[in-house]
This record gives sequence, C-alpha cells and structure tokens, in this order.
Amino acid sequence: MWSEITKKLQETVQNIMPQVEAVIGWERGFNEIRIKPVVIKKEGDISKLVWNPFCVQNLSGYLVKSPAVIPREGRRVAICVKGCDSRSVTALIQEGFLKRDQIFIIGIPCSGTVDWRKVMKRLERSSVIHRAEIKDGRLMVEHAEGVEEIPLREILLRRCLRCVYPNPTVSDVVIGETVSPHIEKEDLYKDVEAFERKSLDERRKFWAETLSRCIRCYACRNACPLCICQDWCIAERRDPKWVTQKPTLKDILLFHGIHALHLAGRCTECGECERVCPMEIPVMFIKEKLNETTLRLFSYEAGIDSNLVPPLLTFNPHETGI
Amino acid sequence: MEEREKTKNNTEMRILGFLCNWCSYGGADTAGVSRLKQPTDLRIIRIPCTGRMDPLFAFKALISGADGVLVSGCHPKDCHYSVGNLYARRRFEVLKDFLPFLGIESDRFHYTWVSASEGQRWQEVVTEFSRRIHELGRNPGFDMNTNLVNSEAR
Amino acid sequence: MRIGVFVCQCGTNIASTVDTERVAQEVKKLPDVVYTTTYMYTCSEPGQQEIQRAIEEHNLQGVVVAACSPRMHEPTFRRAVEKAGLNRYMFEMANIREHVSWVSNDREANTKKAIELVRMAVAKLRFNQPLFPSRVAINKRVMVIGGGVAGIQAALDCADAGLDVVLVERRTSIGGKMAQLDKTFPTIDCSSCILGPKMVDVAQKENITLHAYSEIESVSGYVGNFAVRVRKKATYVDWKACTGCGVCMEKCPSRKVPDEFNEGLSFTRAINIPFPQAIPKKATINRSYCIYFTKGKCGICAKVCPAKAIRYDMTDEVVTEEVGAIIVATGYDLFDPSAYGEYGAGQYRDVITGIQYERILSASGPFGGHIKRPSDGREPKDVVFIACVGSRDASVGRPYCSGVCCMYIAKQAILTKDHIPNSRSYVFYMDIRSPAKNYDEFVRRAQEEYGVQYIRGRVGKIYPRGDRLVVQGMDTLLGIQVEVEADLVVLATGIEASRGARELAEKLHISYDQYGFFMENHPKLRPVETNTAGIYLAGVCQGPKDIPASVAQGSAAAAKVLALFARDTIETSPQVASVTERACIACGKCIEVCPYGAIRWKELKGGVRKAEVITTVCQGCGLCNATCPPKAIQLQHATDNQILAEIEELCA
Amino acid sequence: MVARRKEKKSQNRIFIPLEGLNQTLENLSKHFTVWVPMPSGENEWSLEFKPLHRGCKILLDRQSTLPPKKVILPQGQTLIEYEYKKSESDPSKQDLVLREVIDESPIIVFGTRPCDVRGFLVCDKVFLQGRYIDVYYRARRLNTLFATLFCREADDACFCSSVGSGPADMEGSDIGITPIDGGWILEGLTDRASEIFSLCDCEAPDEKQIEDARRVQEEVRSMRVGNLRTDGVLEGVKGQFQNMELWRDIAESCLSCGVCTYVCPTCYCFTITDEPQGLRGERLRSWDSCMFYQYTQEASGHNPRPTKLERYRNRLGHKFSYFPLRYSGMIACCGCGRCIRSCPVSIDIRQGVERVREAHHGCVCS
Repeated sequence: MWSEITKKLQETVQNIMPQVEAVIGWERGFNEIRIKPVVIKKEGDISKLVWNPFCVQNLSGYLVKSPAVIPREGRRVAICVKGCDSRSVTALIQEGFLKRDQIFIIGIPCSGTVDWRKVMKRLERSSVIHRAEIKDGRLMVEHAEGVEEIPLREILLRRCLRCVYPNPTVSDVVIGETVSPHIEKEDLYKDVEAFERKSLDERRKFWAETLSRCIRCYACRNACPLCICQDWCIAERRDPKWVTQKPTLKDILLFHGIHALHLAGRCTECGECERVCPMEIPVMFIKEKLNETTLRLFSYEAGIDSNLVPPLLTFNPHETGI
Repeated sequence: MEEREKTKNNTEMRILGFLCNWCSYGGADTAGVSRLKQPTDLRIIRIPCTGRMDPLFAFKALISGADGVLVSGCHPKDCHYSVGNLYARRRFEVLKDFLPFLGIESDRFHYTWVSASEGQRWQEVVTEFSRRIHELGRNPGFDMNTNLVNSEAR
Repeated sequence: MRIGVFVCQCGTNIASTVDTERVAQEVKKLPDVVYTTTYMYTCSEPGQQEIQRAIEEHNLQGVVVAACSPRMHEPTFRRAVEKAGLNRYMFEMANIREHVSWVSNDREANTKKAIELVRMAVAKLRFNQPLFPSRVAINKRVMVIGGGVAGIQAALDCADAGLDVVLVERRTSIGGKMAQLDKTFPTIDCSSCILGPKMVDVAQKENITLHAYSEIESVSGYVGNFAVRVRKKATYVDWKACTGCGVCMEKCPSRKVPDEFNEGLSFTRAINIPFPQAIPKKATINRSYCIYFTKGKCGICAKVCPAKAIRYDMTDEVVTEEVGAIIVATGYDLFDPSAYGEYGAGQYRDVITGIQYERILSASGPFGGHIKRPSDGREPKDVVFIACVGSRDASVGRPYCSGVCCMYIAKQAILTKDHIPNSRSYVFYMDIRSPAKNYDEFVRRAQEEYGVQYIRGRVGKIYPRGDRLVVQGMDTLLGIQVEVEADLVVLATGIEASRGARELAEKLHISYDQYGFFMENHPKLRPVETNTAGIYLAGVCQGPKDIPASVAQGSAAAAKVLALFARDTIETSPQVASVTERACIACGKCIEVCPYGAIRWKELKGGVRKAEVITTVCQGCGLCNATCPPKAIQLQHATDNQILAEIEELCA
Repeated sequence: MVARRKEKKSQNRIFIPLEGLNQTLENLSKHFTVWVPMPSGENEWSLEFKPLHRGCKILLDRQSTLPPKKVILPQGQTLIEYEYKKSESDPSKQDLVLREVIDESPIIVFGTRPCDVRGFLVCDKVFLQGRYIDVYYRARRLNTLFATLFCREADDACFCSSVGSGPADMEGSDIGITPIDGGWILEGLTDRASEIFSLCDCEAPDEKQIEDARRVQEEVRSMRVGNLRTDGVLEGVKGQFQNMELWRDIAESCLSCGVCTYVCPTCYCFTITDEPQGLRGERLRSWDSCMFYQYTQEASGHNPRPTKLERYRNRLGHKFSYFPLRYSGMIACCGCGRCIRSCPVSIDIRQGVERVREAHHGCVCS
C-alpha cells in the first residue's frame, strides 16, 4: 500500500519537476523506521522520495525558514504535506509568509505516523533494526535480537491519535485515498478537559515535574513551522532580557510560556514540538489548551481559512463577555 | 526575594498593576485626589496603553512570585489610541483562560476598564481585587528558583 | 549610572503618612543610587534648583523624583533636569502622593510602598536612554466642530487672527441653543440681537468655511496634521443657488412639520429655513415630511423656486478637510423630563420645559412673543417654575448641577411679570446657585422687585384641576405642605451631554466622563485641552456652563490653537516605536496592528524587508511592541527592558 | 538484602545480584552522590542520569538519552557569586565581594557506557590541558568515579568502534560492570575501586560468575560497532570548507536546534553570563550550542556563521577535523549515536562525514 503511494508520488513529482524549483519530501533515514526530509532538485533524486507512516516530519517550515528554497520568478516549490502539515501551509499563507501561487502542494491523506520511541520501547533491548514492514495495521520489526509485531495504533504519535484533519485541507494534487479521522471533532479537547478536572495543585505539580526535564535545546521551537522568530527568539536573547540562562524552572516555564502564547490562535496542532522533544515533554498539550481557548472564545481554528486573520492580531469592537 | 519584607501584620500581598497612562492611571490619581482609601498592596506600573501590555509581562510576574496582576485601561471604544484595548482584551482573556491550565488561579490575573474620571470605581476595583488576592493567599507558584540541573536532591 | 533620588514631602501631603526620611535612607542602598534627599516642595523653584545643584555636584546621570503623579509634574521636572544638562528622558517619577499618601493612612505600609515604588523607578531609570524629539510641519488650519456660541466665538477669534477655519455644524444653521433663547441673564438683553451679528460675521469671513448640516465621519492623523472626513448631508437644495427667499417654504403643501427650532410648539414646512436669522440662510427639505419623497409626486418647490435650486437627487457628500488643530464645541442637549412621571411632562400640555418657555417668550416664537398656554392659548396668570428637573438628582442619573437653571428661572419669572403685569410666579427650588457677577443681585431683583415667590422644596405631584394644574409640594423652610394652582408649569430641565457626544469622542480619541461630557486635560490648569494633543474643548460639551463661560472658553481654545500655530513646526514626542532591524523577522504583524499606519516596509539590499516606523505618525501606544514576537520593535521609554526591570524589582 | 557481612579485605571484584542493585548503591550514596540512569518521566522511554534516591528505577538496558555530561559540566553552573557592598557614608562608593563556587563533593556515576566516559576524555583535553586549567571542571572531574558497562546494546546509530573507542573500552573508567545472568560483576580498574567495593557490602563473585563475565567481556570485545571511515576527513573539511553545495546537501534539513549538541557527551561549548539581582549576582556558565545563531553573534552585528549550513559545518568539522588536528588526532566524537537518534529530522553525522570524504577524495583524484 505504502509502496504504491510512493510510486504514485514519484510519478507525480516526475511530471511536475520541469515547473518546480525543488520538491520537499521525505527519504529513508538511517534505518527503516527513521525517515528524514529531503529536498529534491534534480530528476535523478526523485527515486529517493518515499511515503509511509514513518514520514513524521512537517516539512512546511522549510518553505519559510532560512535558508529556504525560494522559487525563481514564475516557478514554484513543491511540498509534500499530510493533513496536519497542510494546515501549517495555510497558516503561513494567512500570515503572509508564503504566496499560494508560489507553492505546489502534494497532499497525502495520512492515517497516523509512528513514534519511533514507542517502537524502541517494545524491543527487549535496543538493537539494530534490519527491516520494518506495516501490514494490516500491524508493524513487524525484524531486528538483531528477533522479530516484534506491534499493532500500529499502539505506536502512533499522540498527535495522530487525536487528529481530526487527516486529509490535506489545501492541495494541488492528492495522492492516496481519503482517510477518516481517529476521533470526532468534539473529542478534540477531551484531554485538556480531563486535565482541567484535576486540582490546580495537581496541574501545577504536573508541569513542574514535566518541564523540569526540559534541557532548553529549543527543538520544539525550531521544529514549529509557525515559530517564525527563528534566530531572534527572545528566549535566547539578552536584549530585551526576558529569560535568564539560569537553570531554574521559572526560566524554563517562561520559555514555554513565550512559545505557547506566541502561538495562541496560530498553532495548527501539527505536534512537531512534542514529537521532536528529546525529553518526551508533551509540549503540544500546552498549545492544545490555548487552541481550546481560542476556539471557544473566537470560534477560530488556525490554518483552515487563509482569508482569516488570527484572532489575537485583530479585534472586534462588538465583542461582549470579553 | 530576600527583600520581600512583610508589614507588621504579615499580610501584604505582592500585587502589580499595569495602568494605561490616559485613563486608569488618571483614574487612580483621581481616587488619590479624592482621598479614597484603598488597600496598600498594589504597586502600579504606568504603561502608555493596555495595547502595550504583552500578556507575557503578567505571565512572567505571576511565575516570578507576584500574587496578583491587575491591568486596567480605557473603556472599550474609548481608547486613547482608539483600538489598543480592543486587541488587549482578547489577549488578556486568553491569558486568563490559560493560567489555570498551568495551575495558577485565574483570579490572580484581572483586567478591567477605569476612566480618568472614575476615581471611585478605581477604589472599588483595587479594594475588590486586593480582597480576592488576600482570599487566595500567597501564590504558591512553582518551585521557581530551584536550580534544576545542579540539583542533587531530586 | 549615577542616580539621584529626591523624595518630596509635599508639605504634609506626603510626609504626614509616609516616612520620607526613611524612604530616602532606604533607597540609598540601591545599585547606582549615589545621592538621596528629601525636600518640602520639590516642585517649587528652590526645589527644582536643589535638583539642578545635586546634578552638578554629584555628577548625576539620572534623576528620580518621588512625589505626586507624573501626570501633574513630570513636565516640570523634565524641564528642570534638562536645564541642568541632563536629557529630559533620564528622569523618572514615583507617584507616592496620589497612589500612596492620599489613599491610605497606614504610615508603615505607605512607607514600604513608597520605597518599593522608588525602587521600581530606579530599576526602570537604569534602562533609560536619552531621547531626542523630531519636528514636523504644522498645517495651520483649524476645524471647529459645533456652531453654537462657543464654537462661533472660537471660529471668529481664529479667523480674526488670520487662520483658515473650517466650521462644522450638525443642524442647518449655526447659532446653537443661544439662538433659541429670548433674553439672556442677568442683563435681559435680547439673545439673538447679541448673537446675530456674530453669526453674520461667520458668514462674511472669507477665511471661514462653513459646513452646515454636516457631521464628522472620521478623524485620522495627529496634532498639526489631522485629516477629518466630514459628511455633508443631503439638503436637496443647491445651497450655492439658493438665495433664501423663502418662496418654497411659503408654497410647500406639507404644513404639519413639527418645528424643531420652536421645540415642537408650532409647525413649519417640509422645506424650510429654520429661523429668520439662520446662517446660512438656505432652505432644506425634511425628507420624512416631504410629499415628493413620501408619496413620490409634488415637486411644487422645484416649480416655484426662482433660483432653480431644488435637487431631489442630491446625496450625502463626504469631504476631507486637512487641519492642524480641532476645537470641539458641540454643546449640549436638555434632559427629557418625562423621567419624572409625577410632573406630567408630555401628559399635560401646559407643563412645558424651560427652553419651550424661551420660545414662547420670544418675539419670533410660536405665539409672536405673547405668553399663551399651549393647550388653549389663554394667557396664564399663575406660573410655577420647578428647578432641578434632571439636575442634582442621582435617582435619574444626573447628580450634577446644570449651573444655569436658577438663573434662567429668575430671568423667565421676571420676563413673565414684564409681559403680564398681574401675573404671579412661583419657584420651587432646592438651593439657589448664583455665583457670578451680578447674578445674585439678579435673583434678588426677581424676588424683591418682581415679587416672584420662591418656595424651598421639592414638588411631589402635579395634577389637573379644571383647566388648571395643581402643584403640590413641600415648603421645607416652613415645614408645611403647599399647593399652588397654576395655569402654566415650567420645568427647568437640566443640561445633559449632547446626543452623539460619545460617538464623536471615540472618533476623536478623546475621553468623556460618565455623563458623556468631554474630559479636559486638567480640571483646573488645562480646562480647554484634551488628552489628545491638538484637540481643544469649548463650551458645554466639556460640562454645564453659561454663555459668558462658553464664550470665554471659545476664546481660550482659540488662544490655545494660536499658541500651537505660532510655530511652524511642532516637536513630536520621541516616545515612539523603534525597530532593531537585525532582529526584525519581517512578519509584518506590527504593520497589521498599528492603529495609525505608522509602520511600513523598508526594502534592504537583496530584497530583504524590514519594518520601519514613521516617527512623526507614531503616537507611542506600543501595540506593535506587545505584538512583535521577537520584540524587535520597542517603544522608546516603555521598552521591554524597562517594564521588565520594574516587574523584576518587585517579583524577583 | 545482603545478609552476611564479609570481613573487610581488599577486593578487586564484587558481584551485585539483580535485586541488590538499589541497596548496594544506596549504601554508596552515604559517602558519594551516586548518579544512575533512570527514566526521565514515569512512562518515558528516555533515560537520564539523576542522583539516586530511595526506590528509584535504575535502568541499565539501554543507552541514556542524555549523557552523564551534566555531572561534571552542569547545564547551568554558578562559578562566582558576587555582591556589591555600598559604603554607608558615601553611597557612590562600593566594594565588590566575590565568592568562587567550587564543588569538590565526591561522586560516583554508575552505569555509564564506554561512549559516555569517552566524552569526558575528550572534554579533559579542553579543560585540563594546556596553559589554562578550568578549576570548576577539574574540581568535579577529579572527584568523580565512573562505573562503566561492557556495552551490548548497540543500535543502528551507534559507531563507537569507528572513532577510536569501542563497546569494551574502559579507558577513563574506574570500575567495569559486566552484566551476567542474575546480576552484575563489578571489577576494579583503578586503585580507587577497592575503596568503593569496601563500602558496597557485597560478596565476591564465584568462579562461575567470573567465567560468565569473562565470556561476556570477550563477546563485547569482539564486537565492532559502526563502520564509519574517517580517513581524509581531517583535511577534507578544510578542503571542502567553501563548498557550500556540499554543506547544503548535508545540512539542508537541519532545524538549527540544539538537540545534537545537548545530547552529545563531547560537546562542551558554553556561554558565560552575569545574572544580577539588585546588588548581588552570579556568574553563570551554561550550555550553549554551536547550532544556535546567537552563539556566534558578534556585538558588531556580524555573524560569521549566519545560517545552519555554516553551523553544521562547524559541528562536523570541529569533531572530525579541527579538534583532532589540535589534540593529537583525537576525534571529538565518541560514536554514541545520540545526535543521530535524537535528531528531529534524523540527520546522520556519519553520512555527513562520508560525504566530506567522498568530496575530498573526489577532489584529490581530479
């Protein structure tokens, strides 16, 4: 199934290659379950492109973050997107970082991507993975110490288990069949609601413990396609001095507060922040809360309608109850 | 922190007020001119407009040991800069909704509108907010200054 | 930085509830503070000299004054430090009077609070930077909004000084409330006789552009350079052609149009000139009564107009006027007495308002200057005046005194006696307010020479008896219930903010109080300035006042404009946003939110874009600063570092 | 746990049974701070070294996500505490009082792997050799002992054997840990070991256990982890320095985050900041990363490594060329594979090295 889509993907790219500057997609990484982004610039490299549930990365950041591939006049950059990734693209268009006519969007419906850590956790001992294959909703891993078979659902990333936009919301071409979401839209924030039923003390304790693991590597920030400050994030700068270098929870929390509040009303819940965290901190959960808030207060979902202005960058004089 | 001395009765709370220069700061002045008595916990920071108020100021204050943060500006549609407070109120509302998720009481952050003429209203706002913060007590916050990496006691 | 801290005692204003000596001692321990002292009146001349001496002696680079509100004396002290060679922005104030000593008597808590406020000021000051103003040319045209006596006075004074004036009036004629009055107190001279020449002056001055029947649509820009969009409402008469001959009005078949100028006591025509002395003296069609508009056919006025001035297809027109200053003189409206059900206003035709009585008294009024009862046209013998209808009464949301009613009641009672020598007048009042030149004498004359009977007390009820009205009230001086049978009852309705005042204030970005009166910058020292530079107030729009006070304010506002225009350029505040280019990520969010369009793109080499602030347009609100994610745009004098320093001083 | 007390005599080997590990280390923790690998959070896969506490879960079955680097190089370390004392009589005069913070408390890191310790051998070159000795590093380094596993847990990302180390490399370790059925054999490698063993309250292993351990060690010694070739890279980096196409190929997908450097046992870059608070303050040394733009931002506004390409080039170049050129051939990489494993976009430094080699050899040939 995945190889078929991969084949179609390669064919599609073959066809559009003459009109595009480059194609941003995925290729195999250092083993079967680790995929990495690739920028295809010449036809000979098209065969590198793959699609499978290990294609975890949201590639849309590469469209805007320096040094980005900028298309020459009259040409476009092609990008492969999953459902969640497509919302990031829309959000970037919304905020004026991208022009729709400068990109060619290859949409791929996605039924969930795999958390490699969850796979590794299933193995007796970490060891070399020889082969990984997904069949009938199960992952079969052949590794140096034996063979492991795991139901796919058990190793999906948390973001995928709560995905309601598995199909690209914007695209120039779609490859693969439309898939149905794992959950209903009204259940989107049930984790948030459940968490909010805990006492304030419990919540505070949870974040104190969880965030104390943070090593401030800023992977969550840099992987976020909408964290557009890049090299000039105030969490790192001395002027203005918002955050100190002190290894205290206060400074860590402040960094995450900056990250989250800067994304309030902008986050498309692609979950990259959480996926890339080497310390397995549920970074997206903070943003889920803010999205729940902006949805409730402003009926706004980021990255759906490219004509809308994010709610905190505009106002409504007639708003009551605020 | 070490200078966070307390008054005799040990009850003073750490409350920050961010007041816009045009309305609420004037309103607080009006209250003063009218000798309207108020609790003494509040410390006012003058900002040009509530639109200047990055919610992160309040956020930083609240995770740094403030027991309460009060923001006050011109009434909606009466902003000296016409729309600053309309942007601001959205941002404040989001922050207010967000704080409890981290375990900080929503009531520790309050925003309101007081015009330069409303000295009495200012008195009421300060009195009520101070009362609420006293009711909530010290902001337990996080164990903020724990040095995480050097910590060997975990 | 070498910082000096001056703790003001403000006589005993501060010193009585704050241990200023201890404040000075404590803040001496702060980093960079090299000199502290207390002073009795720091704002006084010797107080300022003391600061200047200390700057010199201790080589201070920054100064903190802990005293009153910066809204009071920040400019004073900035000038003082500037005289001693410091940049005026190397100065901070800690407000330990309005925010400390005056709001609590707890000396211990106050002292602690004062110390902390000074600590915050010092913390902020350590991040202050010298700032320098820039200059921008002034457009020396002035707009006056409102053509009542205050606006007329302001417009004439400005025009006399040679300025181009744009006068905008909501109604079809200027003149305002004063044009409706019969006589004025305390001189009993004819209102239209003294106002008329001024109105004519307005029409004749070549440097006054009059937009009558016009309203303000929007205001943009800033002091020295406003752009005001004015909606000229359709009159359906080409005023350039109209000669004001009045033939149309005579022939108009729609005759049951309530006459607004006569406060509904008579009828006018669907096409009309509001009153004989109207300026401009031009006809206007009232669309809701015009048969052509309501029924689709008529057109008589068009047929009879000798000037062929009728334009049924006219539409509103919006013109943009560019001016350097704006005087707001939008006047007032009168309280609707139907809020007092017990007085029967609107229910009994012979219970009328003060302004209606003015029209009745006026020779150009509905009854040609003869006092008649609206109900049956009979001349009244007993007239009762009731004061404070919609004044000094919190129960109807009008706790303030309207200031003029006591006087106009006295005037109307005197005039009543003059008109009908055998009449009797009664006044129910609470207190008599007559504090200006010759005012109290005037009221005494009414009482003593004219025999007006003043009854101190509230009226409880008015009800009909036959064709007369019974006024029941309390005489609180005698402590007895009184009952007066009257032919006519005049309610001295109070002044309230002009309808639409709030909307206008929002367009102008000026403040208003809870009653809708516009806020002056300072109630005593800056009574005609608003908080918005270049916008001034005159007349009752700022608060109740009589004609002489309104005229005085009109002239005062004109003087302020002339002072502003005496220079060719104005200094613009350097407290504006500033971009650190290398940190700007070109997200454009500042451009998107700026209420003034004061930020634009700047193209650098290689197609790189950065935000750029147009400093003369920036008003310093800081919205961009709060919005900018990498904080590349910083509002000078309220930078992140400065605010964070204040927060950290308190919270760290 | 251990019922019988043994007579105190110098031991060179002890046996810790599976169920006796926590108790043994708790015994040690009376004298040392004992750092052990444990899960980051309750349900997490990631391990990190943390000080032992009662009942904690010690996991020796996989490599830790974070190396024990922070034991000696904390992420944020106060070097100096300072305070200004203002003169009572003249507030414009003040004295500066300094206090140096040097931590010499004894530490045992238990359950390191050869790559972890190799990391410190690399850092030692920087902090302990040459004209300037870093006293803060030295104080901790000299007071820290390592008990290192013979490592059998190599995965796809591991390549220690390619960079001069190997899964049985015990250089720098004080104790070798050999996992056998039913527990671990601990073996003294330096003279400091016997002192530790005497505090452990453990039995000596029996003959069979010693034999088992020997077999395991032999097996591990025979393993070659990784097949990266590094010949030519030393010069290659310099030769390809300006070849930005090459670096773009290698690092185009880099996110410029600091994961690779923060999980790296050999990345020692730091920044020094003063964090004042009123009249007091501290001078802080904290981790920094050459992958960050701000790391090389100069006060003038110039940045010699403006994009991720230059920054990635630096990381690879430093490890495989500049460092070995300066420190007698020692590659500043321990082959632990953490940067590869934790990289959000699976950038593989081995592939980068390979590309540089190819380009270099291509150059030489042509």
